[in-house]
Amino acid sequence: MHVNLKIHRFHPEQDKKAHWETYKVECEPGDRVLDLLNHIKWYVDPTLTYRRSCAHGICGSDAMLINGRNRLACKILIKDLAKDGGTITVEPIRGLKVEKDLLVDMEPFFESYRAVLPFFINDDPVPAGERLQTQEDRERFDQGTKCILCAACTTSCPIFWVNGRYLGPASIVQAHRFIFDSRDKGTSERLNILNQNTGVWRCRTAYNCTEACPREIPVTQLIEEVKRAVMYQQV
Amino acid sequence: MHHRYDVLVVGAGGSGLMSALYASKNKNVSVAVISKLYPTRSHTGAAQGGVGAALGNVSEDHWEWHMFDTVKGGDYLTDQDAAEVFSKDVIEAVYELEHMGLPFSRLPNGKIAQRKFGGHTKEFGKAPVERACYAVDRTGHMILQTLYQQSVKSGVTFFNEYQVLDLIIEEGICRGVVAYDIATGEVHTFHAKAVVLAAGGYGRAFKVTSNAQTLTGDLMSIYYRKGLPLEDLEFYQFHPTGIAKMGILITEGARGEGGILRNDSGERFMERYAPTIKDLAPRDMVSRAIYMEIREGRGLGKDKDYVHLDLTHLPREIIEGRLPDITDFARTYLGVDPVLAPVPIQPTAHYAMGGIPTTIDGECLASSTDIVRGLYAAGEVACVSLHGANRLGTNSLGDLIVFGRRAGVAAAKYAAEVGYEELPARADNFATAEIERLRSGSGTENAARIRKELQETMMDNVSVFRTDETMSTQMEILRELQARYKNVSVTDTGLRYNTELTEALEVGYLLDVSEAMTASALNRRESRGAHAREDYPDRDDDNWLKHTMAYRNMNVPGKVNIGYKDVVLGRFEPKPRVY
Amino acid sequence: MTRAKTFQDAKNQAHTNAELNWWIFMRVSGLILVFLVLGHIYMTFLQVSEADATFDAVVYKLSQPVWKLYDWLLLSLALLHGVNGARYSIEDYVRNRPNRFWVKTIFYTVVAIIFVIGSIGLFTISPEFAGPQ
Amino acid sequence: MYRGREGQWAFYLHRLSGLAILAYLLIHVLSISLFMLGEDAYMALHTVYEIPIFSIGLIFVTAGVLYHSINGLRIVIMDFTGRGLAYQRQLWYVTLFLTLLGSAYAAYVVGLRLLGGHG
Ligand SMILES: Cc1cc2nc3c(=O)[nH]c(=O)nc-3n(C[C@H](O)[C@H](O)[C@H](O)COP(=O)(O)OP(=O)(O)OC[C@H]3O[C@@H](n4cnc5c(N)ncnc54)[C@H](O)[C@@H]3O)c2cc1C
Ligand code: HEM
Ligand code: SF4
Ligand code: F3S
Ligand code: FES
Repeated sequence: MHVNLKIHRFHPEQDKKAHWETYKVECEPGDRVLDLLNHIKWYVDPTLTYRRSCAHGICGSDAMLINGRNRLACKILIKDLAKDGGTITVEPIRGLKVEKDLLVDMEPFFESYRAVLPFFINDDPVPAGERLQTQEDRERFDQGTKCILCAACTTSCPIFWVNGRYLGPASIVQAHRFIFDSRDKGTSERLNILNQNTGVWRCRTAYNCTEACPREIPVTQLIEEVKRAVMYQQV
Repeated sequence: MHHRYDVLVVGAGGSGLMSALYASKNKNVSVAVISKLYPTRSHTGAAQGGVGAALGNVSEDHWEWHMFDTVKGGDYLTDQDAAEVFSKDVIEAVYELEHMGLPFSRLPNGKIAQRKFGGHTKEFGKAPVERACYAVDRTGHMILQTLYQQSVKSGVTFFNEYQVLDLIIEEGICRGVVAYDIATGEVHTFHAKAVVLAAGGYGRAFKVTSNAQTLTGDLMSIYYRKGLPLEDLEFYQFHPTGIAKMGILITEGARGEGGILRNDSGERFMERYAPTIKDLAPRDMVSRAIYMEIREGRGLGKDKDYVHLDLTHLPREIIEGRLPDITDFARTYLGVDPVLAPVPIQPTAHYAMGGIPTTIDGECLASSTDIVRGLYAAGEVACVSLHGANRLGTNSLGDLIVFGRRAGVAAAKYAAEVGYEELPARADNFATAEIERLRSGSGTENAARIRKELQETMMDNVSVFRTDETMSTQMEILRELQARYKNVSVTDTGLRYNTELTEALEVGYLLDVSEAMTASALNRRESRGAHAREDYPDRDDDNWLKHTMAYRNMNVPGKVNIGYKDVVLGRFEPKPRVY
Repeated sequence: MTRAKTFQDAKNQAHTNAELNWWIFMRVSGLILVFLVLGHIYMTFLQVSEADATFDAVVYKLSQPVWKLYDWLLLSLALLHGVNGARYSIEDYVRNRPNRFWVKTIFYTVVAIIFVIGSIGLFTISPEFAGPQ
Repeated sequence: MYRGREGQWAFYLHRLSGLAILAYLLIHVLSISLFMLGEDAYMALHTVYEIPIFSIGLIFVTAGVLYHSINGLRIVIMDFTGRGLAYQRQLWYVTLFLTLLGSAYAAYVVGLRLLGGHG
C-alpha cells in the first residue's frame, strides 16, 4: 500500500515560516510512522529532522502530533491511521518551541520535571539490606513508574498550550510516583510545590493527557489523587 | 568552545550515570556528563528482565554460584577475577539502587522480588534459581530513571545532545574529548583529567536488532581508530526471542515465568538441546537451537523463518501483571495477544560481549599490558571480560552498576591526584575536518544506503552461525563499503540539529567496529559461546582459551592486526558446557 | 513564583493555600449555586414570562427579606465564583505580565462596581417603590 | 484543532459557558438595577426584553447554565470519587442529555408563550 505523509516542516536556517510538505511513501500496514519518517530521511529528503532512538516506545524521544493526536511515531502503526492511499499528518508537539521540523526544545519540559523534586528523598540511615515494602505499597505508585518522559501528555494539555508555566501532567505523574512511595520522606515538600499556582490546580481535567499517554498511565487519575492528597494534607 | 572538568563521563546510560554519581561523591573533583541523547533516552531504559544478584530472597543463593554461572555461561572465557568482584559487589549495588528509591517488585515479605533467568542456577548448575531482581518488566527503565533522578538530586552537570567525535590522547594519556553540539553545530573541546567511556553497544550493525537506532559503537570505533585495541569483538550475542522481523526484545523473563519455545509442530524443542534447563539455557544455545529448527524446516510462517514463544498456558494475571510491557509490544506491533496466542519470535542482535578492554577498575588497556592513563570505560562499550564468550541474562545491568561504579570511583580518585595535562594545539582539528568533509558536499554517496548494505550483509554473514567463507566475503564487502564511505556527503549543510550529519558519522563508526568484529571472528578458529563456526564446531581450549585484541592496521586500510591477552583463570576449571 | 530546583528551594518556598482554597470554594459554591441559579431561572423565567416581570412585580418580590437574601446570596456567590473562574482564564490566556496585571485590575474593578450597584439596589428596594398596587 | 476526546470538549464548553453566563450575569445585574432610576428607565429597557429574540436568547442562557451546572457536578464527582473518573465519558453524555432535555423544556415553555401571543 502507499500513504501520503503530510509533514509540518521548518528549517530554521532556511525558512521564515513553517510549511507543509507531502511525501508519497510505499509501506506495509504494520509499519510504524517512524519507519516512514526514516524512509523519507534516509532515501528521499535527508534534511527531515526528528528525534528517535529505541524505536519501540520505551525511550520517549519521538512524541509527535500525528493525525491530530499526540503519539509516539514508533508506537503507532499505519493501519491504525490511514487506508491505502490515505493521508497522515505529522506535526511537532505543541506548546514547546519548534527547533527544526518535528524536533522541539524540551528544556522547559525538563525544567518543570526538575521542579517537583523528582527523586527519592529519605535521609534515614540505610539498613544493611533493602528497605522493606509490601506488595500493596509497591503497587500504590506503580503507574507513575512507567513514565518515559516523552511529553506527549503535557503537550496535549489545553492549559499547557496557553500557559507554559503550568508544571504539566508529566511532572505531576513524576511527583505522584514519589508522593505515594511508602519509603519516601519528601511528600510534604512536593505537595507544597504542587499546591501553588502553577501546580495541580491548573488542571481542568481535560483528559487529553490520559488519552495521549503511550504508556497507558491513567494520568488524570493520578493528578486527581495528588489534588486530593494536597487537600487532605492541608485540612 | 572550551570546557574543563576533572572527570568527564561520555554516555548517560546506566553505566555512565553510575560512574558520574559515584565520581561526584568525591568532593575534590568536578564532574560532567556528555551524552548524544537526553539521559533518559539511553538504551538502558529498554532492558526488561532484571538484574542478577545472589540476594537469596526466594531461595538459597550464594555469590559463588552466581560467579560459577557467569564463568560457565561465558564458556570459560570470562576473567575470573572480574567475575568474582562482580558476583560479590552486585549484591551491594542492588541494595544501593534500592536505597536510591528504585521501585523493585516485592515479595509478600516485603523483600526485593527475584525470578529465574537463563543460565542462573543453584549449586553449580543443578537447577534454575531465582536470582534476577526485577521491577515488573522494566528493570532497566527503572535503573535509568532512578540513576537520572539521583543525578538531578546531586546536581550533576550534563551536556545533553552533544555527540563525542574524538578522544584527545597524547603520549598514552587521555586529556579530554572533542564533542559536537547537535543543537548549534559547534565543536566543543572538553579538557579533563580523567574520562570515563560509557557509550553503549553497536547493535545497529545488524539488520534485526533489539538495539536503539543510536547504538552505533561510536566510542569503540573512535578508540579503535587511534590504533588502540578492541577485545573479544567476535562474541556478539543474539538474543533468542526478538519479535519476528522487527527485533524488538521479548525478555527472557518471559521464559523465566514459564514461557515455552515451540516449533511448527508445537514441539518443545529445547528439550532436545538442553535437557536439564530447557528453555532457560543460555542465550547462545537457545539462539542456535532456533536457527537449527528453522534451518531444518521446522520454522513457522510464510518463509518458515520464525518459531513461537508460547505463554498461553500461563494465567492472564502472570502475563499481564509481570510482563505488561512485552504484552503491550506483542499487542501493538504484532496484533497478537500473548494471553491467547503464541508470539512469533526470531533471534535478534542484542549485546556486545567485547569492547574496549579494561582492568577491573575500568582503566582502558592500550595493549595486553599497558593502560591509557586517565581513560576509563564501563558498560557495554567496555570489555572487563566479565561476560566472556556469552553474557548471561541480567548480567549486563549488574555490569553497569558494578563496573560503572568502580570506573567512576577510580576515575575520580585518579583525577584528584593528578594535574591537568596540556592540551595539544587545535585538539579539535581532526573532528572539525571530518565534519567539514561531510558538509562540503563533494561526495556522491548516501550514508543511509551504505548502512543498509552493512546491516544486511552483517546479518547474513556474521550472525549466529559463521564460516570462513561468509566472513571472508564480509571483509571484502566491508572494504568496499569503507571506500564508498569516504565519498559520502550530506545534503543538509545547516548547523542546527543537523541529524543527517550525525547519522552519517555514526555510519562511519558502524563500519569500523564491524571491521574489527569480522576480522576477530574470522581469526578465531573454534566455536565458543556466541561465536559458533560451522567450519570449527568445537571449543578448542588448547589454542583458543585467550582473548582477542583487534588493532587497526594504521598503514594498510582494511587490515586488522590481531593480538591476544590471557584469560584470568581461577576457582573454576574450564569444562565442557552442558546444561 | 520561582520554580524550585533543589530540595532546599522547595523547603524555602513561600507556602500558600490560596489556590487550594479557591479550588474548594469553586466546588462548594458551585453546589450551592445549582439550587440558587436553577431555582432563580425557573421562578423568574420559566414560571413567569418576561412580560410578567413588570416593575411592580419585581419590586414587590424583592422587597421581601427572604428573596432579598436569596438574590443577594445568588449575586455574591455567582460573582465570586464567576470572577475566580474568569481569573483562571485570564491567567491562562494573558501571558504577558504587565498586560495580565491591567486586565485583572480593570476586570476586578468592573465586577466590584457592579456588585456594589446590585447590592445597593437590592437592599434599597422597599414596597414604597412600587407605588400603589 | 487537537483531536481531543470528550474530556477536552467538556472542558472547553465548561469554560465557555462559565464565561458567557458571567457576562450575562453582569449585564443582568446592571439592567435590573435600572429600577433605582425609576420605573420609566426600567420599563424602557424592559420592553426591549420583551422582543422574542431576547426570549430566545434566554433559552441559550438557560442551556449554558444547565450545561455548566450539570458539568460542574460531573467535575465535583470526578474530583472526589474514583468512579467519577472511570465513567467521566459516560457522565459527560449524561450531562449533554440533561442539558438538552432542560433546554428543550425551556424552549417549549417559551415557545408556547410566544405562540400564545404573550410576547
Ligand atoms: C531490549 C534490551 C533488553 C535488555 N534487557 C536486559 C536485561 O534484562 N538485563 C540485563 O542485564 N541487560 C539487558 N540488556 C542489556 C543492557 O541493557 C545494556 O547492555 C546496557 O543497558 C548498556 O548500558 P550502557 O550504559 O553501557 O549504554 P546505554 O544505556 O546504551 O547508553 C549509551 C549512552 O552513551 C551515549 N553515547 C553513545 N555514543 C555517544 C557519543 N558519540 N557521544 C556522546 N554520547 C554517546 C548515549 O547517548 C547514551 O547515553 C538489554 C538490552 C536491550 C537492548
Ligand atoms: C449553577 C451551578 C454551578 C456549578 C455547579 C458550577 C461549577 C463549577 C465548577 C466545579 C467549576 C470549576 C471547574 C474546574 O475547576 O475545572 C466552575 C468553573 C467556572 N464557573 Fe461555575 N458553576 C456554576 C455556576 C456558575 C455561574 C453562575 C457562573 C457565572 C457567573 C460560573 C462561572 C464559572 C467560570 C467562569 C468558571 C471557570 C471555568 C474554567 O476556568 O474552567 N459558574 N464552575
Ligand atoms: S505520563 Fe505518559 S505521556 Fe506523559 S511523559 Fe510520561 S509516558 Fe509520556
Ligand atoms: S490534559 Fe491537562 S487539564 Fe488536566 S487532565 Fe490532563 S492535565
Ligand atoms: S523512538 Fe523511543 S519512544 Fe519512540
